[in-house]
Amino acid sequence: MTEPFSEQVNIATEADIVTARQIGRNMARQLGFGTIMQSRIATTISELARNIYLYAGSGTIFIEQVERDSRIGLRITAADTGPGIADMRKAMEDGYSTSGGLGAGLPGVKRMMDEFFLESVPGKGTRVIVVKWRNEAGGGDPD
Amino acid sequence: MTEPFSEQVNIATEADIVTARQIGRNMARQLGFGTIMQSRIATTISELARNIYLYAGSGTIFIEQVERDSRIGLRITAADTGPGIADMRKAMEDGYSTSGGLGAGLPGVKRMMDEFFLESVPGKGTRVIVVKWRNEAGGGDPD
Amino acid sequence: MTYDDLEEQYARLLRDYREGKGEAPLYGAQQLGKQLLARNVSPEELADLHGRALERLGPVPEFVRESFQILTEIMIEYGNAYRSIHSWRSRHQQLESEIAVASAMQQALLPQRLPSCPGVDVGLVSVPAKQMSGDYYDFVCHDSHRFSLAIADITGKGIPAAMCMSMLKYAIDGLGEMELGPAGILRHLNNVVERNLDPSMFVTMVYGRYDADVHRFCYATAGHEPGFLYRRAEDRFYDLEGRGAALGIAPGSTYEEREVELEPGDCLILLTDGVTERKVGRAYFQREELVSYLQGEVGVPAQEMANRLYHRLLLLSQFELPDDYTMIVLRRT
Amino acid sequence: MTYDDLEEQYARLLRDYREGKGEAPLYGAQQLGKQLLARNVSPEELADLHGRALERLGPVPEFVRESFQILTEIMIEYGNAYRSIHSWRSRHQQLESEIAVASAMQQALLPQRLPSCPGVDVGLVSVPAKQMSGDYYDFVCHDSHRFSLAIADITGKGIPAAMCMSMLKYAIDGLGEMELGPAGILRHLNNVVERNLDPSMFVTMVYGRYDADVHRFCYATAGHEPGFLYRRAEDRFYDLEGRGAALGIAPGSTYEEREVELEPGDCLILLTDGVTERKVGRAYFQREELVSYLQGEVGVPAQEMANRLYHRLLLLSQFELPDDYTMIVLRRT
Ligand SMILES: [Mn+2]
Ligand SMILES: [Mn+2]
Ligand SMILES: [Mn+2]
Ligand SMILES: [Mn+2]
Repeated sequence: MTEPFSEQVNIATEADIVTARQIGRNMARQLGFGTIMQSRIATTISELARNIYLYAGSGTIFIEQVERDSRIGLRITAADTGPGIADMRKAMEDGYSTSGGLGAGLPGVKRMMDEFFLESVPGKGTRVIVVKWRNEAGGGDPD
Repeated sequence: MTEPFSEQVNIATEADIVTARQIGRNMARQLGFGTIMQSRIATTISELARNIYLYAGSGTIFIEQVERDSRIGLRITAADTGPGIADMRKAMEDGYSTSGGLGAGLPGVKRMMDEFFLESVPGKGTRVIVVKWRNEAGGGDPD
Repeated sequence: MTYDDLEEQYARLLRDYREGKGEAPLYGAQQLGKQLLARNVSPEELADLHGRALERLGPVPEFVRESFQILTEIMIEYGNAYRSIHSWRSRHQQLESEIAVASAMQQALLPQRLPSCPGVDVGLVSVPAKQMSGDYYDFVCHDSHRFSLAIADITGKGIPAAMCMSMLKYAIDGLGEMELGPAGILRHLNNVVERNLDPSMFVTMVYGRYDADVHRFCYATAGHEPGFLYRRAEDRFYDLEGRGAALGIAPGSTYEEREVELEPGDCLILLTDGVTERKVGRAYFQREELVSYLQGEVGVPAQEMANRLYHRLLLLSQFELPDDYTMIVLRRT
Repeated sequence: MTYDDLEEQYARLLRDYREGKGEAPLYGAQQLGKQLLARNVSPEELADLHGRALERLGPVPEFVRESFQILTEIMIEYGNAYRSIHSWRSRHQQLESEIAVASAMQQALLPQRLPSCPGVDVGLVSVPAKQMSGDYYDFVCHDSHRFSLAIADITGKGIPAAMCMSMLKYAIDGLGEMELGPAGILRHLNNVVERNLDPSMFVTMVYGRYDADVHRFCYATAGHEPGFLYRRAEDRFYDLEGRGAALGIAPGSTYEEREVELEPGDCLILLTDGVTERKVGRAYFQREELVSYLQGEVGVPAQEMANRLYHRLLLLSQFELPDDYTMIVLRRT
């Protein structure tokens, strides 16, 4: 186990999305997540960072180790000062995203993670915080 | 192209299911279906034959080449004299089968094939007829 | 079964297939697929399982091993689609269970018993096309010799029509105390419907009072499918005349009252258009054909007549009921 | 893009990843996954695509090539699950479009305008948890200084509650002419609900009259979540007292009338339990906590206060609205 750590990536280009994924994947590996969960974490970061890139233009992804009740997890915070989400209840519905509702999108991210928090103020920006716990029942690879 | 052909398999054991699948897959290959469609046809035969094996005890699978409007296809007829299906509308609903509604089942078979006909008389038996056309739009492998 | 067992089972299928056992391992693979689904193994986990099982067969080249990492990434997107099934399914089942409750509430709004007055025999069949009905009927007994009845059809079917039906029930209930005749009641209901319903919705209705002292039926019609009057003496069916705009079409519509007197053996048949609206093969059923069916069943008790007609008509359209079906039969004994 | 192009794109990702380009091809794989889903490429087709793309990289050992046949068989089962999404979705959408119509009908039953009387400012937020609401509210203006209001919650949510709501609306409408006070109205409604609803269903309600001449609110309560009275002079919130059985619990229930007078700056807040019923993380929200939220928003116009509270509470439960939400704010200016 290393010391608790965190990293921040500024998102402004598609290359930044790749960087954030890479950092998240590495941190997930260091924290002992299985390979599938590493990939799910990278996918989650990808979705959040792409939302920033596509809808807000720029913002940040903050990735950090968290501990609670002797559990260890990874927390990802995506924040931007973009236009915000007008109808948040709709954004959390399957089938809302342009891809016809298949694939990740915010509901998909919520299902892959253990905790999910979304906050958005139209005209002010959006913040999404997700946490994935290690060894949480059903959270790791199947065994 | 060979002459129109057909084969019948009596279903009474699980080995018969395998035989029926094998014959169907071979016929599909000879008719020029792609590998994925060959597998879907084998899966379809498997589902119909397993329904016979599990619910009627015994019955027959009849596989034949069909032609209509210059199209060539494969027709599979599954027939038994078992207890029949009490509620046919329910049997065609996703989620009715014991596996929790995921995977093939009759609705899955219907979606994989181009034509589907189900007839069942409680106490008299069940007959399912499906047809898969070759080169039907969306019917073959993607291109 | 543990994940390790699954991996071993998977590897065995791969080995069997490699050794030329042909269709049997392929069948085994399909069954394994069902098991994996039942255990909620996601598509990305399956891709991973495949890679691991393959390692058990022999040395896997590095570029093949690495390729599974790419497959896993793609499969995660499929996994998210797969996980959404549960959410769709549960939302749908939630709605269906709500509809079941609402449909029971609707049933409770309908009269539970038919009127029983001396010398007149009443029969009824009412079957919704979907779970919830947009046909409405009501019977109110005033005393031992007089009762009122309503038969109505709300535009459309399903939930919206059912909502409208429950309004209608309360609007009629609210009239209870007032001393209005059939035409007055329709005039009042027209205003209620007009005021409260979307302009695209309307209701057709026949409202009538039967007086079993004199066997006189006094009724008014609001754009409703005409009923039939069967005259025993002539053994003939007549259309039950009546005119008036459907409820909700225009404010201030007025309605005219008409009367018929039943002689012994005469029948009144009231119905909604779901009785006639059916496809027979590729043709539509005609009202004249219905008369010949009615003719064939006349002379039996009213309920028996209604039942027989329902079953004969259902058979005719191969058990499809495209619209809500309601028929009321009054027969002077 | 043709299948061949997809195969080449896939092979390029495999090559890039093999050449150590790391995360970039993995990101590309995720985007490709989205594309494949959008093009309706099934899981079994994806397994096949993977096998073909791999062949472009170099000689694939026979046992690896054969293994994709096993993967395809398994994937067909996943494909069937995947294909069922569309069917779930379209069945669900059919019902949802019916519900959209019914929900518009329901909206039409609600008052379209808030009362405007001198010296009292009215605000309202009412949001259903699902498309159809089981909360009910009504405003009736008697003259330029007096109006009545009702706020009610029907047991349950969704379609059955909505059906019941439309009944309630008609029952109240039917009372229009009668000269009953709040307690009398609840007594009457209790009998209607008792007679017509399933015993498992009931309705909680506050019915009140506001007289803007004297700024007096006279009300009666039927088992409803207590409202709040804000006293500006003390800057304090009090529960709005009231007792009485919910409508539909027992026949013949009676209700007591109470009165409060508002001083300038005082507020009355009426609400349904959907306002308080929310989970915050793993804990349930407490009524005392609500008071601190109310305290934070007092002093602005009534509508503004209602809006702000709705948004703050929605954020608190992360946009989940487990129950219908209705809040009415009356503020003496
Ligand atoms: Mn109708
Ligand atoms: Mn109709
Ligand atoms: Mn409720
Ligand atoms: Mn409630």
